[in-house]
Amino acid sequence: MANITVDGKILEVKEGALLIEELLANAINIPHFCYHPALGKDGNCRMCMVEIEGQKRPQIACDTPIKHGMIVRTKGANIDRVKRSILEMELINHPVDCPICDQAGECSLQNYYMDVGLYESRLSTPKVHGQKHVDLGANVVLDQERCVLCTRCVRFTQKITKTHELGVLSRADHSVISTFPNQPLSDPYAMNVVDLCPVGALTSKDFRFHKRVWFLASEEAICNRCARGCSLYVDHHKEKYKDEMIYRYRPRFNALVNGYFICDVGRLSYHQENENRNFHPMIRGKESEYEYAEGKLLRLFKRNIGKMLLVISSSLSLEEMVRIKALAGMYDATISAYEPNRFDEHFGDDFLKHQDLSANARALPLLGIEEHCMGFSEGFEQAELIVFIGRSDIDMVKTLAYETKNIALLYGYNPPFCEGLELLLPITSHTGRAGTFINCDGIVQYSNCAITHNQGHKKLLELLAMLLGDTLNTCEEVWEETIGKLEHFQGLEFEKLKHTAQKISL
Amino acid sequence: MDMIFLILSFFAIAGAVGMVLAHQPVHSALSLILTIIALAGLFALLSASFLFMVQIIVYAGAVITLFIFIIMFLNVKEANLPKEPNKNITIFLGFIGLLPLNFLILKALYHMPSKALVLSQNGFGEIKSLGMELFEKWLLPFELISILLLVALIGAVVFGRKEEG
Amino acid sequence: MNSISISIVIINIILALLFSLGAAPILVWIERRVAGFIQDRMGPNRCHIKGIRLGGLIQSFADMLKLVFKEDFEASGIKESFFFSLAPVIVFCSAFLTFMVMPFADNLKIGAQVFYMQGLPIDLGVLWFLAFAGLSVYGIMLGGWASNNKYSLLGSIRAGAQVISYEAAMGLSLVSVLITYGSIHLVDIVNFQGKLLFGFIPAWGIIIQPLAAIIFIVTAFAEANRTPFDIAEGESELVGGFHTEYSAMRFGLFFVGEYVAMSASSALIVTLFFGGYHLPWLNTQVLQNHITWVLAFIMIALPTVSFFFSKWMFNNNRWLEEGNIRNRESKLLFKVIIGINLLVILGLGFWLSLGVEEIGANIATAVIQVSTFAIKLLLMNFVFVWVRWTLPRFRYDQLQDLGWKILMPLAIANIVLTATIVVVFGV
Amino acid sequence: MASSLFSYFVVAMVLLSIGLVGVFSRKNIFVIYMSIELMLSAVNLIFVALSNYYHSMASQIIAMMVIAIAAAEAALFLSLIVVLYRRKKTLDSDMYKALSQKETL
Amino acid sequence: MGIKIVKREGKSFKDRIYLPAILGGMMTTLGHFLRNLRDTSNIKTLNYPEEQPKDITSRYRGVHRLTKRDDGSVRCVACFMCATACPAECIFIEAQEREDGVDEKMPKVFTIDLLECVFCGGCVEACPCDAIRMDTGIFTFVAHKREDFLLTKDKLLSFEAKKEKA
Repeated sequence: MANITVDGKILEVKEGALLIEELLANAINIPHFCYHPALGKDGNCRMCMVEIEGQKRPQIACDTPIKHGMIVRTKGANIDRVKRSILEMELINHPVDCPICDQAGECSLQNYYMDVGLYESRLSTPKVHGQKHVDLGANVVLDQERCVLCTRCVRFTQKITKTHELGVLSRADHSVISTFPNQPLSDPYAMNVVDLCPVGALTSKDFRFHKRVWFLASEEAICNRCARGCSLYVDHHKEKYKDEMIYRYRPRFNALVNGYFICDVGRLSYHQENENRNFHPMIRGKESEYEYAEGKLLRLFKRNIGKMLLVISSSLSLEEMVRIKALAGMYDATISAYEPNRFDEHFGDDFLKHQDLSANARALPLLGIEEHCMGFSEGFEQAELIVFIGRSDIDMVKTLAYETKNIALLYGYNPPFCEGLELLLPITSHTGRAGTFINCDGIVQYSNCAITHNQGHKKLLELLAMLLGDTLNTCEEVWEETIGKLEHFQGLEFEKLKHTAQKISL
Repeated sequence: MDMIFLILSFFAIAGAVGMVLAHQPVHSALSLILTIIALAGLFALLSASFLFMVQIIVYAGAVITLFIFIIMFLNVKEANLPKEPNKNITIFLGFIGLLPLNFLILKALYHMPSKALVLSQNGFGEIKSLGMELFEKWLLPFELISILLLVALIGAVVFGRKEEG
Repeated sequence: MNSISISIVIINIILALLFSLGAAPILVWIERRVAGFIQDRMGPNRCHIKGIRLGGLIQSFADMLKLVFKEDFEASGIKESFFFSLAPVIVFCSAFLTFMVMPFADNLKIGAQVFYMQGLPIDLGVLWFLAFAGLSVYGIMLGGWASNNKYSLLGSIRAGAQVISYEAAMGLSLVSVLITYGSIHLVDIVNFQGKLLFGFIPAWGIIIQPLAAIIFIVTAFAEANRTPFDIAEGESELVGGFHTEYSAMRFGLFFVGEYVAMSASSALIVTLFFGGYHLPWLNTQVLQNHITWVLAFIMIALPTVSFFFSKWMFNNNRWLEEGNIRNRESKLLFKVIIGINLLVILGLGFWLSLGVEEIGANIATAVIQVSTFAIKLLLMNFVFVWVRWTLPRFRYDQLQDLGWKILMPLAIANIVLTATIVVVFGV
Repeated sequence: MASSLFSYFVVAMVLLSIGLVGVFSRKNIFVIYMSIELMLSAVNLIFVALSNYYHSMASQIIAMMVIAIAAAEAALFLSLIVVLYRRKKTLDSDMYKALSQKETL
Repeated sequence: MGIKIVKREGKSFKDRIYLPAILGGMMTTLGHFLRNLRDTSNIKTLNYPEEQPKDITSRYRGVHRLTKRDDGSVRCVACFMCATACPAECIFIEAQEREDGVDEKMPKVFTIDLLECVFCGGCVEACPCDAIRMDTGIFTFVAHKREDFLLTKDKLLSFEAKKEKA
């Protein structure tokens, strides 16, 4: 431990750590481009200049180890002048086309200019022009003019993915980021460079020009693409006269799970949330009012007490599973979470992607829910009503003699088909409801995203409360009533869980 | 005379029947206005010209207006109206039940000496003669009525006041 | 029933129609023109028939035509179609009926016969007005209710509450007036006002009963649903109030009904407080006795008035562009004025040279009184319009406060005061 | 002679009976009230007819007082209905049974 | 109920009976009426369709237009600044990639809903590219259908700036 003085305030910090790390940790604004906590220092952008007592010239904070008794100044006329000069140099060849640039609104360059720049341009020679639209591959587009050559993207391919696709070509004014000839960016985490890029040089083809970022509202959520359960921001916006739309997923820092990154597949999985949710309740193939279909569901349940199989998805949230268990108890039904297509060995790797594609399968054994084929077959034989909750792989029963059974489907996305269904009742999709998930390593995370759409489908929890005849409509209530009392979750506090992931032993 | 009487009594009775049969209170009230105005016409036919005016001013102009105002003010939804599935049957039965009573009373009255009811001249039923009669012979009842009106006014104010808390 | 009585009845009905229904387009025109002038605008001046604009009066007729030929639209939400159609009829009829008992002139004596000079020869007088003015609110309430529209319903409720509360004050203010005049018959009331107070002031109601006059005028504004009491319509908060859903002639009936009601209210105000058909200092008797002098005065006055009017007309009745068809109007009208002047002067001169008999004097008096009444009516209507374009609308609670807490106690106090004076002084 | 005293009695009796039936058979409290008003009016008609029959003003005065009482009744009754409707949200007279017992509204 | 009771101004009896104030107001309006009746030439009203207003200044905010580059293509780069600044939220833009090499980005859809527009000029102020202006001098915009009040990109591009009279 060491004590340093920053702008007259005394901080207690770790000896030997990088100065910038501790400054950022203490919420002291220090401009920087090339430093990134996941990528470490590089020291090329020179933006993070601070004055250190005893040193002749200003020093870069990202390459200065902390010593006890350091006296550091981050503000002041002198250091501002230095920063402004560096910024002026960074901007010499920058096209300043913020109206076009997708980064506008979340651009470091913009912010720093507003903080310490604000100078009149002194440039009299023409700017050096680069290529405006370089398709690097993997959905990433490079604008060479806007690049400040912080090399975060290059270091990402070197240190994180170790694919080494990107490099810096040429010298001085003409330096540009580039791929090697005929070797485009192609690794499954490539789109992270868009998030890493502090300016608008690297943009994602998927998001490019779709929405200005200041319109977007962010919700904290969990990816449900695989068992890893990476932390996400869901950026969404409701345009006037239109429905709520999700425009992108961004990785949310979570040291326990995913660090700073997510995979491209998970990042693009938001398309499903936008596209596959416009469908109506159906009763025996005919469209119906939502309220009526709800009543129909209740009637189906009441009529088939003791003769039901609830086929649930292992991607349902913990709360929903608990409530379904209660439901099964109440209506004397069998539950099965058997999913034949749960694992995909081609999908998994050793970084973030996991071969188990279900988001919450670790909760099943904790709650004692059957997930094997045997249990499913037994339940299927006895049941007359088969209720698929949160999944639509009806194909798996098609092989069995299912004509004699009634099938009800509660699903958040457009189902592949709906003939022969007794009831199809839409529920909100993944981003439409909050819930708790346990990932492959036993880390419990709360997804707080509940985006409401125009069609007004109900949340599964609300439907379950209706079926159970009580009023536990929200996760808080379910936690308070039941989950908090279960043995595996004894130590967890829901309030704390809302903001930080916690590990439990499986 | 006879023709006017028949037309007016037809309207009076039609209005009354409509009032009893209508499901919506507004329809009832509007039918009642028809009856009230027809009755006012009958009063005029009996040369009670002041009563004719009073009937229209007070009954049609004030009481029923207040009534319709209250109906609109409460803005009663269809769901809040009482369910009366057997309404028409009970009304019909009620009529059947009252027929003998009517018959008896009318039978008794039939033997009153008949005399043509005509429009009277020289101020009978006009405001002046009525006023003279009222303030000479009926002063005490008149005052009592006015006290009753006052009491009703105060009562209405007390009822209509917003309850505390 | 002889031919004279039949013709008098017909003349009466025509006069009543003219004063109420025929006045509607003129009132609409007055409303627009006065509004324009008060707000430093021109008002209607564009509509013309072969260049004849009559200062914009033609626009009112064009408007009426438009209302007649418009599509009679009925919104699909309206379930009570019968009452929806009935409502404007009620408003129109009751407004029309109220006007029917206003006397335009003193009882006309031709030979031995005496004729009432009013649309319906009924002498219920003021009570009749109260009765039918009270009925007109049914039209408004029904219309608003049948429209199946929240704004309309609000308008109806407001109208209902307003009429109930203002009728009380109106009736009470009338009581003191009736105590003063000692009769409910309008002719008696007007003839009372023909007398002179202290020998030189006309005993008009406004002078003997100023408080009752103010209260009555205010409540009459409320009964006629005119600004500042037009909260039933309240276009700034209720779109169009009770007539939001109406169009074409069904709206037209509401529209005309409003003006007829205004006209009827004006007529009653004139009759009760402004000497009715009497010219000041010239009651029926005086007129009949000095009819020769009066006619002679008219022979002199008419050309003088025409001269000034023509001068004003040539100054102001112009159109923007030279040579426009509308610019020919003034010359044409001038010729018409000269013609009328010549006709009247020649006719009167001829008559006077023959000598005026009693029947002739009576008829001439009646004509003069009818014209007096018409002018007073127009002036009172002007006041209605003038008030509308000056005062802002009352808020609903202020309106009820004014009705119950100010006008009604004042009216009662006025009754007590009047009764005391009558009893003590035995006037 | 249609407009004899007896014919007025017939009209009045019919109106009175309709009013009675209305009071007995309807549940809507507004209609019940209007039926009462109707009966009052029917009686008024008899009074006025008798006034003409006996050529006496007395019964007209009674009729006038009935109208005054009806007005007073209207004020009270309507304020009562408003209060009751606000509490019970119904116009069903059966729901107002509480008035006959000590139960609170 | 949310009725707010406002304390009345004026304490004296004269203030509280209102009649003097009402009469004063009536006198004012009567004065105007009589003055205009005596001489209508005092009235400053325009005879509108025959007489067009002459005092529309260059800063008058009329109907919007989208300006063009020298080559005649749209100047707008779909930066959404106008839509962000618009208090009535009446500007609807969809961006698209611009392929002709002039620039990177252009509006695919640029619609202004004139029925919602409050003509505040905020969009003109906000535009970083001088792509939207309100200098057409059009002060009446008439249409028969609601849809016709949606000014599309083509329509906005077709308007020209009002010529200043010499």
